[in-house]
Amino acid sequence: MTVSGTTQYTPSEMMTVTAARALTSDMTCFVGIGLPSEAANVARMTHAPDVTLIYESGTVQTKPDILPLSIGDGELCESALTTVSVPEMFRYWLQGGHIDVGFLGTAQIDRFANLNTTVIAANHPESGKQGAHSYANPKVRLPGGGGAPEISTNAKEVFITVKHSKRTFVEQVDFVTTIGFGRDGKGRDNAPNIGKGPTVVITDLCILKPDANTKELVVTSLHPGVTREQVIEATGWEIKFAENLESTPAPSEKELIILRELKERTAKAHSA
Amino acid sequence: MTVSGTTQYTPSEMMTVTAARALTSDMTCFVGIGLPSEAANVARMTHAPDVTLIYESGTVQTKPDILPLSIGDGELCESALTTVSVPEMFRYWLQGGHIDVGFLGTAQIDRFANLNTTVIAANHPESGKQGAHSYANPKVRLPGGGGAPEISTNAKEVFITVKHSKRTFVEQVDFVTTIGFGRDGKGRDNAPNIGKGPTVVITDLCILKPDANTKELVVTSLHPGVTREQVIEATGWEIKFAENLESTPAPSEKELIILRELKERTAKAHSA
Amino acid sequence: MTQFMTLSEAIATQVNDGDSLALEGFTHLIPFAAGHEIIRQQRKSLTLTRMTPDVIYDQLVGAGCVKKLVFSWGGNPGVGSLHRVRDAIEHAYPCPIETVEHSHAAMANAYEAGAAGLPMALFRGYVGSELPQANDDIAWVTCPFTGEELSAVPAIKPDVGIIHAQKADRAGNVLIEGIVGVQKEVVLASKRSIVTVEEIVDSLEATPNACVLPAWTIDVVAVVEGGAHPSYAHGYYPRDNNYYKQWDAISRDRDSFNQWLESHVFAKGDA
Amino acid sequence: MTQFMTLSEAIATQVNDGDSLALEGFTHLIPFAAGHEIIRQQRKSLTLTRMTPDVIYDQLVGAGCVKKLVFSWGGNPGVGSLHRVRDAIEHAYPCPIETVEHSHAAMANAYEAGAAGLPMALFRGYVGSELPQANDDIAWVTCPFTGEELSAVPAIKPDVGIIHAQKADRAGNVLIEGIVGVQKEVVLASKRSIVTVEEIVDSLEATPNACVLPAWTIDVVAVVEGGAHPSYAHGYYPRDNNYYKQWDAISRDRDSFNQWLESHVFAKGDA
Repeated sequence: MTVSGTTQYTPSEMMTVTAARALTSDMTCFVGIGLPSEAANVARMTHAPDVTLIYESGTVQTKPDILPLSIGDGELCESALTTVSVPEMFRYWLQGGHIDVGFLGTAQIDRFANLNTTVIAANHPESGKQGAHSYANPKVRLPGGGGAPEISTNAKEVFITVKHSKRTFVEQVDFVTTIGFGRDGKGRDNAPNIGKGPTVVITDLCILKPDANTKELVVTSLHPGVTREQVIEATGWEIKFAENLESTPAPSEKELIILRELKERTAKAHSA
Repeated sequence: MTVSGTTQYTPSEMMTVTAARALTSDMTCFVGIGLPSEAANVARMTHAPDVTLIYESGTVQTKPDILPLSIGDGELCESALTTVSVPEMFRYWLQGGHIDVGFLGTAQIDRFANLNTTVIAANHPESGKQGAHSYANPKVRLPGGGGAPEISTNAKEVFITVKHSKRTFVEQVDFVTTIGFGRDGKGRDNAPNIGKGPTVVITDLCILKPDANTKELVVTSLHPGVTREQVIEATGWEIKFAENLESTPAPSEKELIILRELKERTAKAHSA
Repeated sequence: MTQFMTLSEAIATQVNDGDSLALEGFTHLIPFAAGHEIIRQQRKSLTLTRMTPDVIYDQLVGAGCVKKLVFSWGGNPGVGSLHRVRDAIEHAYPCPIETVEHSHAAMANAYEAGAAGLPMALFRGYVGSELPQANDDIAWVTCPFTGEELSAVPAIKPDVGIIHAQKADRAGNVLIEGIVGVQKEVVLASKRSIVTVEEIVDSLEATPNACVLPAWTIDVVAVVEGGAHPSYAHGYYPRDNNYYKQWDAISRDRDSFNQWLESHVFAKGDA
Repeated sequence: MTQFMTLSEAIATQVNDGDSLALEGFTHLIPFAAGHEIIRQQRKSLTLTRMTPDVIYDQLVGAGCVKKLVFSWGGNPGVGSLHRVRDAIEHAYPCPIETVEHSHAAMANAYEAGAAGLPMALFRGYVGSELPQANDDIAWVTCPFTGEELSAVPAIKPDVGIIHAQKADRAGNVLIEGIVGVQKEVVLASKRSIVTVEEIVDSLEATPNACVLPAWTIDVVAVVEGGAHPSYAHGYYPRDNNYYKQWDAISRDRDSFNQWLESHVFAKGDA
């Protein structure tokens, strides 16, 4: 898709702007690197100027002018209110209950919003043989959990943003690095001191939310121009659609300008 | 005793100077307030200029010009290399194994160098009825343990300085706030990850050290002019004397001048 | 998110009868003014936690605000006893108080655990001490890797944490400098928190790793110049050692204490 | 007590074959020069611990120095995979390596516990994650007060901790500023420690609560200007993002990596 004017936009831009809208000024957000970081900073630069962004590198209330390439770029510290040690970040700030939203990306996500960033299994295992079995037989070794396993349980809720594809949206993740609602959807039911878990998943096609009872992800809003068939085709399980399926508002001119300027500044800075 | 020249000195000065001499420049010392603080700073101002003094208020490598009245006086922070939080002080610096010597005072000490700064019992209890019994029936409520219980076990060794009297040197402390060698002298024998415990006790009459086998405190050196009878009279148990009983060297002129100037500066500052 | 209030409004809205409170400050930055306002508003049946319940808690106990004291060292530093606390413990005057006694290491770790959102703190403590005989809140946990027995105490999570700090910026972010004690932990561990500050500034001018509490961790910021007196504020004013020395005589006697309460607390308005 | 040495002497005297090492620095202040010196001195069978074993450990693994890797996130940040680490895991080239995998929270807590002298760290972690199926070092402990099951991991206590910092004074006291990561913890938790610094100064000019390591907690201080490159040093030089991007191509191929080793590590002397 050619994108020149601000009435046209890519699916990826649609995803970022929609993800950004999930954040509001009164939230504290523990930001994952990549797509979540892009969305969080667009939110801060548009409708949520006072959103508090926190990165696992210890940077509290940071306001980077460009997107960090790594989770601990200098820009994050220089524009932060304060920077604490990494143990303090995980103990006092995340586990201590000061994070409203954990904003995560992922390599695989399943119908109960469990996330896998550990391994893609060599042979997609039969049901019940994931986990340790996949771990011992990797086809692709992914980076690992990083902060996600505890962000997902210690933050009050979790937002996820990830591109929609059959490779990513799988019936069962090969390995649960980070719990959504567990392999049966009941993983949080009796766990003490645990957050609500994933409340929204934003992709380049649609918005998904967990069903209130089953915790299965269902499509609640389609992005402009996206069909049900496209979503069904890009999802590895029999995806359900909400009764009152909404249509996601298109990005505004302001949102697109800010996103594009941010990415331009970032590209320039990182190639310097 | 009138003290004017520097060849005369009080028993209290003798005690402080002797206690100071136990410290050397290569030691890190966790300093208790009062007598230990006085001794530690005299050491630093005389023969041990590089001794590292640490106070539980978080002040690391501090070099106060006057003695602090409290454990957290401004002078301690202003003259410190760095100041850490109190949890960090107890976790990383004391429990983390970075303290060579814990320097403590006490209200009661017994033959196995156990310390009591919690309660003086209403009726001196029979043997075996100390501890909780004394705690429930206090005659005098003392300030409590403060840092001492863990200084005594987490520091590599412990120095104690306290005035010698029958009220203080008791057969059995009413309450073990802080372990020396336990009520039977064997309290450290099978304890993992524990320091050597008290290695020297300095009073205004003498120096005591634990017997290598029994851990009972024995007098190893008498201060100038002090007799065995004086020590026996001031001790609540049948005190033993080392075979090679030494005579403590008198304070030097330099030591006395420095101590007196320090106390003068301190008195002046605290009444300002 | 921080609200700016007067101290009187802060105590009125945040502190209730029966609450558990921690007024912290390790010798430095002790929130005396906040303590006096609690006395003025005559709060009752408070559970007070503090590593070193020195003169500030002597005053609160003497004024009859307190039913329970959790502490690890109780004294007037460098001076002597806390006479009002002793009178309450020994003679139930002006009302009986319960005490829970720890070591400093235990309480420092318990505050740390409170800030870290844990139910308990684990540390290498109380070995050979008889304090566990006098305190049911001390337990032991076996390390699953080494078999070592470690001591455990419940995390401290007060209803209200109250501290004094040097300054806040206009958004309500707070800088603490010098002997920082357990103040950051208290604010993060408490359900609600009040920070009194010497002044409001345009910029905290803090170095990257300074001890800063973001506005959204604090419920109320109240400007109280001299709010730590007779304790001190690094960079602002020194410790009033004479006050601590004179406290001994004032507090020894019930009448002289009650006179002090009238003239120095009740007769004064909100600071 | 600190000794000042060249980096070459530091590695020669402190690091032995078979040692457990932690070269830390959370994106910031990564001790690259020290890593290269370890490669030059051809240390073998090292156990390397690091939260984010990025390019620096890719280089050490590729050079055949490593037998075991303990980590919580392995990747070239913002770029992609660690090809040398993957080649070692997947094809045992240049030698097989064992891995132990944690989450960041687990490792941050494990370093904290190491600094705190504890045998283990206790935290609220790994709930619902399958990592405990893949890592025998994860256990569970019951809180004696609440009955809650908490996760436990062994403390990290390396033989040698290696970090890079901005500056040391002439006594060997070290100041770290900016993103301080787990560097203080690593030095305090390790049996021996090496700190490379950008420069030696007369005075650290540190604020009271800055992140300062006293000389007596450090075994060796070595001046290595630019010792964190391609990582960055806050206040000195920025991150060389191009280096990280170019690393992807260099490290994909064994030959190009080995050429890089020759020209960029072995051909260079002690920094």
